[in-house]
Amino acid sequence: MYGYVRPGNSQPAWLFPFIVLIVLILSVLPLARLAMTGVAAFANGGAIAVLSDPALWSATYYTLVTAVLGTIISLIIGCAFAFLLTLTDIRAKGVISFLFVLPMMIPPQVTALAWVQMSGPSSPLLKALHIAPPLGSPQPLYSVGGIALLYGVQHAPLVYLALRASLMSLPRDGVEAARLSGASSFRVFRDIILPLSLPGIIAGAAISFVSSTGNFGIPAILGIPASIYTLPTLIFTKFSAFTSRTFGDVALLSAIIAIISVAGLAIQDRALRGRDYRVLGLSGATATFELGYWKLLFAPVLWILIFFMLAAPFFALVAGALVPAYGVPLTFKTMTFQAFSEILFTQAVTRTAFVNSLSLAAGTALCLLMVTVLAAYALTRRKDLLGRIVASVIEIPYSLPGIVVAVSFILVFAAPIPLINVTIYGTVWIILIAYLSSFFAVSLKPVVSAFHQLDPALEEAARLSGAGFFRRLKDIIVPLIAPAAGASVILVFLIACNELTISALLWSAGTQTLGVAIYNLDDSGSSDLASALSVLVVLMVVFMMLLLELMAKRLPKGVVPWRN
Amino acid sequence: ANLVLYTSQPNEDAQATVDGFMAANPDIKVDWVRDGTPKIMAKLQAEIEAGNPVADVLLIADTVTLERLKEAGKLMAYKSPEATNYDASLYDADGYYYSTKLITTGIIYNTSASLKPTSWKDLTKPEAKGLVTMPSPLTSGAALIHAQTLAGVDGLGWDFYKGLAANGATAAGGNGGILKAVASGEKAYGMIVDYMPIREKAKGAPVEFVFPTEGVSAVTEPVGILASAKNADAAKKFVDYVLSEKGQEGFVKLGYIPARNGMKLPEGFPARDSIKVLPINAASALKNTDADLKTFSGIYGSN
Amino acid sequence: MAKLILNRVAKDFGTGRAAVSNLSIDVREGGFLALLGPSGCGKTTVLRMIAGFETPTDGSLHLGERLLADASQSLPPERRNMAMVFQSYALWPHMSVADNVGYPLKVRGVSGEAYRRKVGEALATVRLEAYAERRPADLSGGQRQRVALARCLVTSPDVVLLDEPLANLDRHLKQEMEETFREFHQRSGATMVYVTHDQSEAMALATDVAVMSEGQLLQVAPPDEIYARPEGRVVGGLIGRGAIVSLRSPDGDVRQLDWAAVEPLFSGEGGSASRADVLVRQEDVVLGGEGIAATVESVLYEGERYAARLRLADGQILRAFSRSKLAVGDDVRAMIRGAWRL
Amino acid sequence: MAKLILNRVAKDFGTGRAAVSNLSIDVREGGFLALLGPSGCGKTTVLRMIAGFETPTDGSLHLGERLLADASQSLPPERRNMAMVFQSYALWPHMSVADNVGYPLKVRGVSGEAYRRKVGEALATVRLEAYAERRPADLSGGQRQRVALARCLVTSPDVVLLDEPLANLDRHLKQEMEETFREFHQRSGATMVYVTHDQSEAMALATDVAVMSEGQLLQVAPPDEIYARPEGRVVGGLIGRGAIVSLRSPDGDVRQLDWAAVEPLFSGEGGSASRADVLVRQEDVVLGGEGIAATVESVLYEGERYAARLRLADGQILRAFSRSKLAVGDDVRAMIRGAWRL
Ligand SMILES: Nc1ncnc2c1ncn2[C@@H]1O[C@H](COP(=O)(O)OP(=O)(O)OP(=O)(O)O)[C@@H](O)[C@H]1O
Ligand SMILES: Nc1ncnc2c1ncn2[C@@H]1O[C@H](COP(=O)(O)OP(=O)(O)OP(=O)(O)O)[C@@H](O)[C@H]1O
Ligand SMILES: [Fe+3]
Ligand SMILES: [Mg+2]
Ligand SMILES: [Mg+2]
Repeated sequence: MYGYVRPGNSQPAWLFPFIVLIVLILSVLPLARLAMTGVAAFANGGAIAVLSDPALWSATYYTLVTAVLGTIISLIIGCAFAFLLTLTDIRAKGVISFLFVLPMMIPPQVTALAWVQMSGPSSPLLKALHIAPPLGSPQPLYSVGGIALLYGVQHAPLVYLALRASLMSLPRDGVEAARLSGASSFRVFRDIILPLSLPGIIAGAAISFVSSTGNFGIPAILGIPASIYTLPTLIFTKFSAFTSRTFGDVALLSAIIAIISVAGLAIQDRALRGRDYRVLGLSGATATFELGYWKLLFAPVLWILIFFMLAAPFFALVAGALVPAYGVPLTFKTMTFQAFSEILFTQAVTRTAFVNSLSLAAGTALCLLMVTVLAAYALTRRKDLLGRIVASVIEIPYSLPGIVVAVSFILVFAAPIPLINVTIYGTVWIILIAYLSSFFAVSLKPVVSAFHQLDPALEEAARLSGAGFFRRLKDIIVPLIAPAAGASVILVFLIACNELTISALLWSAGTQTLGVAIYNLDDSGSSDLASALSVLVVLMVVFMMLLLELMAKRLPKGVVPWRN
Repeated sequence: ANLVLYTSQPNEDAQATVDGFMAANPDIKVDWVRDGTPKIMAKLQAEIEAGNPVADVLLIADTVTLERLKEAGKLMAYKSPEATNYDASLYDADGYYYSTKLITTGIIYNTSASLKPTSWKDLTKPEAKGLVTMPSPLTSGAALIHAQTLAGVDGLGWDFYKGLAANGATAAGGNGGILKAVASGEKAYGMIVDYMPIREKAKGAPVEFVFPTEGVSAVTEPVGILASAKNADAAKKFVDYVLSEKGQEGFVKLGYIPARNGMKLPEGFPARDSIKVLPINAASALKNTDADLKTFSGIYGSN
Repeated sequence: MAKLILNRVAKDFGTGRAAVSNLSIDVREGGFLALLGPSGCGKTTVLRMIAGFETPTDGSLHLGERLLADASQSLPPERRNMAMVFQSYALWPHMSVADNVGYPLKVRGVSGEAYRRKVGEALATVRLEAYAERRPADLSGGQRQRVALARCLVTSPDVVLLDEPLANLDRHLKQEMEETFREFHQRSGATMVYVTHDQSEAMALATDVAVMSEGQLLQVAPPDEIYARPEGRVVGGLIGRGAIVSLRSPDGDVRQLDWAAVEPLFSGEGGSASRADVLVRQEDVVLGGEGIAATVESVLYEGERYAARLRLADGQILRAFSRSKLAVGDDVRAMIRGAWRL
Repeated sequence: MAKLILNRVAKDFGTGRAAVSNLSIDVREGGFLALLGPSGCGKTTVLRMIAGFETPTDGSLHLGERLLADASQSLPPERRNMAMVFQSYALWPHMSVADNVGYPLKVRGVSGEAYRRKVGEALATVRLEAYAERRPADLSGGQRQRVALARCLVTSPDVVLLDEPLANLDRHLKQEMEETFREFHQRSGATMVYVTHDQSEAMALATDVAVMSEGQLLQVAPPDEIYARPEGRVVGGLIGRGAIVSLRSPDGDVRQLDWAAVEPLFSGEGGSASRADVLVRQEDVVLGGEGIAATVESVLYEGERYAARLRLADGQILRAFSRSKLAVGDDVRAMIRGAWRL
């Protein structure tokens, strides 16, 4: 009969199939294509040889260890910032959270190099303190710990954004009830706030873990010198040797990464089970803890962290852009704006790259926002196996190194698309699709956790008002999850703006992205130009964030993550 | 359609090469893509796998890589008339690929370092303990060739690499990283391709480049046409151009040692005949690549 | 508008105990059904099934000829043209009071002058004109409830579901709102289902009262009938105030007992040997010089009068009103004007 | 335990209208204060200031000698040893019912056998033993409210704050809970502040009743006193049921008027020319053969009796009860047993 739905199903009948279709195109198709090629490559044996290679297993081990440690570190930093900035009366919240989002904009390689320098024999900081190690001492960051630390620093903002969204919907009266029960601020935090924000924390941990398993830049710089290979760096080396087995090896290594991240997700899923902490009734007014004397401890810690995460690498970039050549000490005499003028006025690629990256990032963020809200809605209301499978498949591309995603998409799209006979390879569209595939997971996480906290009665009231699916989506659901949606859009935008490995393989004439432009400049020894361009990118992002700040009043409450 | 070039030359160099070619052949338009050799190869392989390679011409890395492509049947033979001006060892007898320049790997050192090395062996001295770094053959094609070359030299061989490892040397990333490490004083000595330190020194960086007395290894950035090229004619013109005197002069301007006989050297280089290039056999190097990588990894502890 | 039919409806949340089972009610067209029952007996669940938020695990719901839901299919709530006041209000925290109230209109495409007028009227009925621009979070509990009320009544729904809509309002507002409901009901002819704990509310408003207990329907009848002739201990205890005493069964099939019939039972003289439950309403116990002897066990001041609990000689309890103050321990005599055998 | 003193307390949320202003009440040690007032009058705000969730914008609060808060400083809630039932329940969704109830104990370091026993007892008082392991989300509205109650009573707080704690319970449970409060109050000697809309609740439980309106305190007095001698129209209208009529001022300074005093006023004969508000309680209007002529304007069935609204000849309204059914339009005669000049 027309209009009826199956029981227990509050969503339109087309919704889940639609999500499945999207996931098929974005995740299953390219991954399956890669797997097919891999199987073909191994058709005449060879898988055993790869599997019995100890290098594979040591890389798997290092991938796991660094990702787990990195996740822990990013959780510590990200949670500390999220809790202190959303729940306490610490000063200059806005500025701190504004600054805290920025490190994501500095390419991981740059951060890694800056840290290597800071802690190495030539560190100006250590030299000034007279504790610089002698020339040639082993670099402490070239280690599992160093990689994990950098993962942690790089991904802490992801945790912050995911958690903040969930803190925004803490029930105020629940906190008050606990305080009146006699619980000290610390106990309220431990017994009420922490468990209630667990979905957000877990979401943050999952993003961080999956990002770490797929990261290439950091282990490339910090791992290889210490002979620590992770799966992404190992995959990278496979591509430099052109053999008939390359695809087999790559598919196999990718499969291992996929297994690791799916296992991570399964753990997340378990951890989230039974934590459907829908906030009952009204919420929203966030609790403010008075820190009192603790402020004297926490505020400096936050600022020091900001210094190391943002200021130090950023100044390294600026310095790199101002010196005439690498290794020349920066003084007023040696300083030159040559690199900036070259980048701004001579290099044609700068403008192209800005235009491409900005439109790609904006396009990705907005397309994903639409898909994500639908997908999160469908997935949180569906608790069966199929739903869980779809959710995991969405995650896989993000957990793979960009180069693998890019190769998969080349495999799919290098030839014209059958039936419509259009080639999108070589256009920006293939980059866009690959971005959509890769960042789907990033955008999904905060939104899903927001849905978990939504009081279902709010949507029910809208349904009874006669609002059909899209209507209530627009009027009720999206505004209610606005903080998460905002976090998701900004996360994706920032990551996409800076993306390198995917576009590195997919770009062609006219479709360079900023990441590609910076990498190419750096790789060809023009590190001054690369630094100058990076500085410009960071400034551009700051500028855009300021614009957002100006528009914040017209946006739903909580969308802009550095505003309270 | 436009001629499509895949190259691993640095950005500005690639642009200069293409500009020069288009100036010489105004009717041909070139689209080019540049990236590190591993990525270019990944892209190319994926395209080939998908049955639609986009590139017409390759200008990448080293003869070993092109030899591999040739054996896989992916290259087109073309006998360029310019070949007569080249040493026979610098191009493939069947015309599958031609070397375009010599990129040698020598020693870079920070000017504040105590020791001024003149030979490879100096790097194993106690003064250099813990201060040497080199690109990893797993990342850099040039580094692989370099290792394979030195491994075949009497008196150096894998023992030299073992000695370096015992002296605390590290093998890290690509050439760019080595430059930064040495220029910033994090390390004092490194193995590196010639043009980077020479350029940076000219800009004022505190580094010095040395052609060691035993000789240097060289990669030759060969050019080759893909068997599947859709613009074969234009591609042939491109090959002729880079091998021509004009094309070679372009490389000199960019600071590379040209492969063509009888050319001047760029500034900052010693006379051509004072540079001793150690020989390498592409075919056998190719055969031994896997084994050599294993040996290297064995010494430096990585996979 | 049409008859609302619940046909052997059941709902099991899988907790081992069915929240609602085998419930059949017909609410006549334009009827006003009050659902009464102890906390947790399944009232909200019944409303949610009518609204379409829960699908019955068994049985079916119809609105006239139209199937609303059965165990295998269900018409989505947004197509049922119903309105509901949620027990938790379910206000949208991101909208102002006026937007909350106006939303059902907006969805139906009402705009401009008509929209403003209707919202204004709805807010006026709940006396919240001055709060139109506030956010729900900045309102008091009763004000929130009133916003929910206004939102529910702003359109012309076929069925209106009210889940304890007046629980947080003071006497005056409550009376006004009851008035509003009655008017709305008469004007719109909508079928109303009203969950409440307050039976005076139920009595005052409803055309029919249904009493539930532990997921089961115990009795449906018009208010006066259910008050006068409750079936069983639960209904008897829930509707009106009074005490249930266990007496010797009166002879014959009479259920309505007067003093003449009751007195012998209390003194243990008349009736048969088997025992029966007899409901004695509080207002039917007249304290005075004659009647059954009892001791005052506790007294509650109610303003208008005192409510006393009396203990009889055999230990059973009676309840009575008194205009004059009683003291605990007083010996009194109670006459029983009327009683009802359950 | 000590006296709870509110000294000229004010709270302004910055909405242009103060939520509470210039409010002074002393709640005697171990007292039981009922706070009554129309929706939105500031009751919850007062409780929240006592608990320490809001700081007064003016005035101060003391518990005995101890300053709780004034405009510049405030003792944090966790150090006040108070307990509260929130209007919104404020249950913790991540804890089971038992954990919710036991949390205040846990915070105080109670554990093991004592903990289990106390939680068990508290759950038993609210009849939720069987729901100990459920999550709040899976409970009905009334069950949630009972969990909040149990949590509030599980420890030995100095001050217990109750914000409409029985609004969602049925009559029986309500009575039981009232009993529980009374017992708890007697046993623990805690000072209780009880917000309610239901004045029969207030009358039954409180030692003192405070009536608020629009943020202001109107009257505080023991229940019988406030019922018998309300001050002003608002209190008169809020406490008890009845009607306020405007009559010629009676002579002299009497306020309690009997039939003899009232009759001439109604007939417009006695009294002075100026007019006074006179409160006529519903139970004091006796319908019968003699008295003032009136027409029945509306009748509400209440089970126990009918509540009628009568219109007098001069258009004013009276309210009366009737055990027998009345029809709208009936002409009746009403005698007034007593009235109170406001
Ligand atoms: N956070 C707030 N911001 C602004 N105004 C508020 C806020 N909280 C309450 N108010 C206003 O203060 C007044 C008193 O509110 P309060 O909650 O104390 O009322 P109440 O007496 O408890 O009412 P009810 O019986 O309806 O619960 C109301 O008009 C309300 O709208
Ligand atoms: N989502 C759920 N999961 C499991 N059990 C539930 C759920 N919702 C309600 N119940 C249980 O079903 C029974 C009926 O609940 P319902 O909310 O219908 O009661 P109610 O009659 O409205 O009670 P109240 O008057 O207290 O609001 C209760 O025992 C409740 O605990
Ligand atoms: Fe290269
Ligand atoms: Mg209910
Ligand atoms: Mg209130």
